Amino acid sequence: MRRPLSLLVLSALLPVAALADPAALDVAAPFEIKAADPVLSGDIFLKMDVMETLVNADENGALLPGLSDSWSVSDDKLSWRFHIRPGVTFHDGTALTSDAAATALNWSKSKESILTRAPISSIRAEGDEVEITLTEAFAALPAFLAEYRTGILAPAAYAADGSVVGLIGTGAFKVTRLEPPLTLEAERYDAYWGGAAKVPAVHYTAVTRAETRALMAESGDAELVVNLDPASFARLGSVDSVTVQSVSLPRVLLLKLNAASPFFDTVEERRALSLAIDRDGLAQAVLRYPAAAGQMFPPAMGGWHDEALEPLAYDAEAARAAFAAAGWLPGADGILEQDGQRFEVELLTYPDRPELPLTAAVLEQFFRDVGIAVTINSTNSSEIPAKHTDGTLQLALFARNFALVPDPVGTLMQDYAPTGDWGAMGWDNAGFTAAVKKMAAEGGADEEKSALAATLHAELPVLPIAWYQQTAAISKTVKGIVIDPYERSFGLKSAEFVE
Amino acid sequence: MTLLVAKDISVHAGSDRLVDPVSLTLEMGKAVTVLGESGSGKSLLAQAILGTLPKGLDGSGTLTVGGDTFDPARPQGNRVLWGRRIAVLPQEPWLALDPLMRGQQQVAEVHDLVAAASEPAVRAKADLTALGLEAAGDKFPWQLSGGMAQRLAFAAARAGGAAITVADEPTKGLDADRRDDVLALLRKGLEGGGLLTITHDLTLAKGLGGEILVMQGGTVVERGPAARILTAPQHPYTRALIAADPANWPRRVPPSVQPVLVRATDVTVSRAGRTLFRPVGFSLSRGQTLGIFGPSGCGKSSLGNAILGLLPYEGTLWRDPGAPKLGFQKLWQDPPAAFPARITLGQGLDDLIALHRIDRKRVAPLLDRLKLSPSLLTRLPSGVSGGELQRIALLRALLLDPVFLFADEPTSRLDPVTQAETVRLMTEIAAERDMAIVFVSHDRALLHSVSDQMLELSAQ
Amino acid sequence: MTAAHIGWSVLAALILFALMGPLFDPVGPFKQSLMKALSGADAAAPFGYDHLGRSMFSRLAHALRLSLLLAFAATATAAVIGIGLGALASWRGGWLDRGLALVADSVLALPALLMVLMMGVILPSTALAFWAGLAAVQWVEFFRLTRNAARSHLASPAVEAATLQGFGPVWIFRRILWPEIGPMLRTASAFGVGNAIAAIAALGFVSVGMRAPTPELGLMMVELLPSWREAPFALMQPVLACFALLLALNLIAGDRR
Amino acid sequence: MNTALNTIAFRLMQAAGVALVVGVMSFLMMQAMPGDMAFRIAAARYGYDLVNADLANAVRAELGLDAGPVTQFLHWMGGLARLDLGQSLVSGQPVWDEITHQLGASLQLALAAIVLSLLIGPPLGICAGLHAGGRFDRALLVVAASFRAVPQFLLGLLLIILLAVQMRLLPAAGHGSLAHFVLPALTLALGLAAASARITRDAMAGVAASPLYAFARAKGLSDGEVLRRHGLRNIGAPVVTYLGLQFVLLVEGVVVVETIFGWPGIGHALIHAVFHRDVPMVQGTALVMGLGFVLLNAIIDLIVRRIDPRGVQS
Repeated sequence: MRRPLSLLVLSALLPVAALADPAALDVAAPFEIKAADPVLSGDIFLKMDVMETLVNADENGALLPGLSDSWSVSDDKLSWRFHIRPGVTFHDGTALTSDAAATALNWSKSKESILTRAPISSIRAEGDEVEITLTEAFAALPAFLAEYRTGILAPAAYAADGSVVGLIGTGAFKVTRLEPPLTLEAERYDAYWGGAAKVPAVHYTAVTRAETRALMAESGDAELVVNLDPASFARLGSVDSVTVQSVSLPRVLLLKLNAASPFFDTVEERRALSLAIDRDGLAQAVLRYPAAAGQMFPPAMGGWHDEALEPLAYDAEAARAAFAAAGWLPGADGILEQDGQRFEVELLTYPDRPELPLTAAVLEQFFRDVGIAVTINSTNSSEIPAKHTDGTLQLALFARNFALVPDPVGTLMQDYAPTGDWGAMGWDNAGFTAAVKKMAAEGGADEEKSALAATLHAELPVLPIAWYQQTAAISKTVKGIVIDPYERSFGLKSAEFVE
Repeated sequence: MTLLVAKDISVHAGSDRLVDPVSLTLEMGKAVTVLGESGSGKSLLAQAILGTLPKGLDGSGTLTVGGDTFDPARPQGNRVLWGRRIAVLPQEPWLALDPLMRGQQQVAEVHDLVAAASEPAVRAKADLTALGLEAAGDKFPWQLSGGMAQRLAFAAARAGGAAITVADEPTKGLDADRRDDVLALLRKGLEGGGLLTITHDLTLAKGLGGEILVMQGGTVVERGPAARILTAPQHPYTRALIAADPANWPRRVPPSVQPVLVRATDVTVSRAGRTLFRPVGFSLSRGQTLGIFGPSGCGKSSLGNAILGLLPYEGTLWRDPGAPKLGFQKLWQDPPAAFPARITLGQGLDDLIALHRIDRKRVAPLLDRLKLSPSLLTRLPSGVSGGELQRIALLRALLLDPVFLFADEPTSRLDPVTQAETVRLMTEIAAERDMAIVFVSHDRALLHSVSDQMLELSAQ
Repeated sequence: MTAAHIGWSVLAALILFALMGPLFDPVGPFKQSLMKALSGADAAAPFGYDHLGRSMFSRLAHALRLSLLLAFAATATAAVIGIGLGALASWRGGWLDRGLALVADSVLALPALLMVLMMGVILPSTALAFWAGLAAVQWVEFFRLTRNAARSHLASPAVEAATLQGFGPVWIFRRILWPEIGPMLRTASAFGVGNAIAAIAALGFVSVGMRAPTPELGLMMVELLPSWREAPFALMQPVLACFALLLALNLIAGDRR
Repeated sequence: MNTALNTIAFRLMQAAGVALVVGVMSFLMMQAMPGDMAFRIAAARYGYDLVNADLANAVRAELGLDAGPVTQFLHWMGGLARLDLGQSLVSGQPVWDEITHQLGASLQLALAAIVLSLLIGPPLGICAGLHAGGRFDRALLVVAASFRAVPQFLLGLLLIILLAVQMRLLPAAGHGSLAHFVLPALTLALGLAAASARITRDAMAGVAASPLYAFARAKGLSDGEVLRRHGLRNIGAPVVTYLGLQFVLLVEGVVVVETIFGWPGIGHALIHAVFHRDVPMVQGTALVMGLGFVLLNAIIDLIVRRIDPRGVQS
């Protein structure tokens, strides 16, 4: 205890007397701030327009210039040059140079960031440009540089030991107070390169309880509240002082299964399991909006979603028949059996997203209905990759974001080429793997994308359950707020108060 | 000068009359003493006069204090008397004083708030000095001796300037020497005022003089000047009361010579590293009674417990090795505390009988001998009077055929008549069974009449 | 009719409901009918349906069963350990007494929440964790009560008398100590059970207690909370059950006869 | 008089006991915890979208989790001896900094709640105790029991809906300004006031029935004077002792209120630390809270000793 205890007592006796700043735009969201570290909490800094990345993306996932105003790739596809936007200054007044950008990217690469996933051999400052050389072609690199973990902070923000000592970004707002885990306050940065923001200050508050967030929207405490629970969303729709918005997200509720286990080793068995799921009923009851996933990718993912695919249907009778055809017949207590083995499986999930245990409970009933005994184990999210790694996983339910980088191919490469902690298990389709790798290296056309989607639809290495929607309540006192499907922005730098 | 006239004061609980109408008059410089046993209604009488009757009891009659009339049926009206015209001495001053307030303050606040006198602190200091309490002013009550607390309470009670003093059982649970202190204090109260004392203590009544009212069963059975009542009592109850004074007990007949049971040489007991009393020696034969006398805290009980083998001791203590293992028994000062509080007396006896395979038939004759009703055994200790409990304790001991009984102030909490009866039964039975007794008391007269030899302990 | 009588009657009614409820329940606490989500009472579900169309009647009965069972088990275990150690400490005295008192004081200084969470991490099932964690917290109270009571009573003439009459420690405990400690323990137990129930519900409410789909009061509250405007009747059921249970136990504990 | 020294010695012993128990329990926890710690920490650091085997292995290598529990235990105890609680495995921040921030917030809230409850509870308790057995006393028993039985989150929600949403008087949730204190503190204070009213009532009833109270009245003091000069003085010690204990329960018991009102608190931090296997945070938090308990008890001992110099009654 290096500081005297009296300091602790003193801080308890003197509540911070500052009154809430009425001129600030308040944001309430469920995500807690871990530290002033882009790798840990960069998503929040990015959304609050405190920190920026070299590359931006629009609401359709198309890449836009960010701190880099243009980029090019060499003919051999092994060298990328990102030109640094001139006239950009960090919040400490120093200029954004190619050296500063290279420092930040090299720091990111040394951490557990997205850049460790790209075949990068070096990142160097070269004149006004940052040159990134690769060991093999990698078309998704600009998309990777849009991910929050590659956010650019001033060189002064990084300590020699690799830790982050200050949150000095280039965004439209400059941090005035950062108190993990719940509070971030920032004021307008007048020297912002894109023109000063209209609101004088923004405040971010992490509020874990959805009910409380909804009440904050209703009472006017927060001008923007995101991640509303379905019931509150419906209720706030009838409150005069706020508008509610809902945007389809590239995030999918998935049921991962171990295709190497005797229960799910044939595509017939996996399809039978899919038939046992009443996706519409589930979406209505749990998510409370029509979002049953008839296929893997939601309609918002242009090119990947294919209207022509026949939606995954619900037919418990057909499911039982298919299992019977695969050799699984009901035993005395109604549980399926094959060669003396009972169809008993463990379903892993985690409570961080409240809908998951609920969905698991509903699935358990669906599966029991066709003769599968499921034990739900709602535990830490890390148990899923851990059990994937040691091969003991049977079923897992989770929400997967296909837009970690604006290009879903990044996620596909991690998860299905051929397997991944949050994707396929015991499934290997050589053609699929090759196609994904080719697309990552060279980019791909819409036909190639829908072909990949069709393969996933036919072989069902995982079962899509439902598509997510991002919901938000916005006070009518502000305009210009954006709900971004790629969860990169709230549009704060363009937001303004209206009379 | 007449200070207070109480006319036809009676107390009712609903339709039951607990105290028959009593009239009394307090004159300046004169004492009135109400004498009686517990349950005689003497305390209710005082409470009716003061207006402090417990809930559910109603007083009636008329009360005149210095020309103003009060109605005991409306006790709220009496409140103005408290402190200003009537000083009420608490029964147990060490409990009645505020333990968290320094002595002088407890007197000064009365001068200040009740008498509205100037310079209350100076007056309080003077009061304390007058009672020899100069040193107590800065102390908390729990730092004072019992006698000092008594004087402090006296000063606090009278600081309001009341001419009348009411004392309810002021000597309850006190040693003989402390009783004399109280007597001196009450005499002080008589200077320039009147005194109403409620007591069962004949010595105190004798010392105060004035008028005595003897109460029994809610009725005044006899009244008159102290000198007459104490020397020539008319009513049988008054006579019994006076006969029960140990000073008036018949002298004990020495028992025949018997073998020695306990022999002590240079015995003393230490507690927390402190030797309690100067080493003593004695020899006690069967059938004999040894009286132990001494001031409080000098180790009388500890010596007895050492003989019983309950405490370690220094010196030589020989106990007859032929005596049975459970032959050494004891009677306690506070009878209810000596029984398991939550089981019936009969249950306790049954357990004892079962444990030692005692013949159950022995119980009935013993009950008879000790004048106890068998129905008592169905009750809890809290539902039986102190005298009866002490006899049941004796019965419990007798079932084990004791050769030795340590009686540790066994009658100090009992009324005089009960005390006399209990002690008589004890000594008779001891004689019948050749039982040796060590009898501890702070009442020298009592010890003189029951003991064959006396041992006086003095602090180290 | 004193407040304590009311408390006992409410507690008895709730226990009866928890024990008998499931016997009259055709569907069970897990059976879902998604179409009936949050709808009102019918023959199969006399208290209506929750957000997944499960019978509130059945879930409430099972939740009460679980809470009561866990709380009583934890408190009983704590009482046995606490009374045993308390009696032992005051009987033996010396270093054993001082050592146990120090352990008790140290445990008291630790956050109770930590104890339950740690047990949750170590033990395989949440129910076991609650039982062990709550018992590990609560024994201290029983220990201190017993030790204090025993200390004053072991020095009493009644115990001296029993020793002189040849009675052993077992008799003294049974006939003298136990009847004295008993009423105090009733109060402590009622508080203990109440606190345990509140703790189980509170941890359920912050999503670190029992796991869905187990019917548990706190968990039911948190599951139904989002629908507090559309289906207040569903939310009020676990809330009222929890309130009635705690009120009954508080009234019993607050009894001052 | 060396009783004060005795008290301090006893409290020091207790502090050592706490440190030892925390150390041993953390050791046992590290031994007994199921699941792979590296995976847990990785999930906590990078979130469920990103955690995977590669990240877990990187965490394992970075933190030296292969070293085995004994080495880690000794390492932590060594740090403790140098008054260094180490760094959080999740955020990388010094444990002491995180605890100061979060415990500070919890303490502020608890203190505000205690002050509010003091304005409500003891006055009611004194009224009831002075007329023990009366109508007001019996009513208070039921009302107090009811308030203790209301689930805190329900009280909190009702207050938010009433005072923040309907009347717009106060902010619904959040942290940072004075106005933010009112609702969570009130939520806690109502339950707390119920408890302190009961304790005060019992103490007051005891004092009012005691000979000292009767004697003070007999001396001629008015009822108000008796209460002010003797009543309050004599109920002081038990009430202060109880409040101290209550404060401790409060600091850790605010978890529910913390989550409802979006308050950064120690209960919240503790839950996260245990779930994420952030061992230094768990150890540090438990240690600081345990020692805080000891310190608080020592302070209460001293206060009670001032009120009642006879010595602390247990």
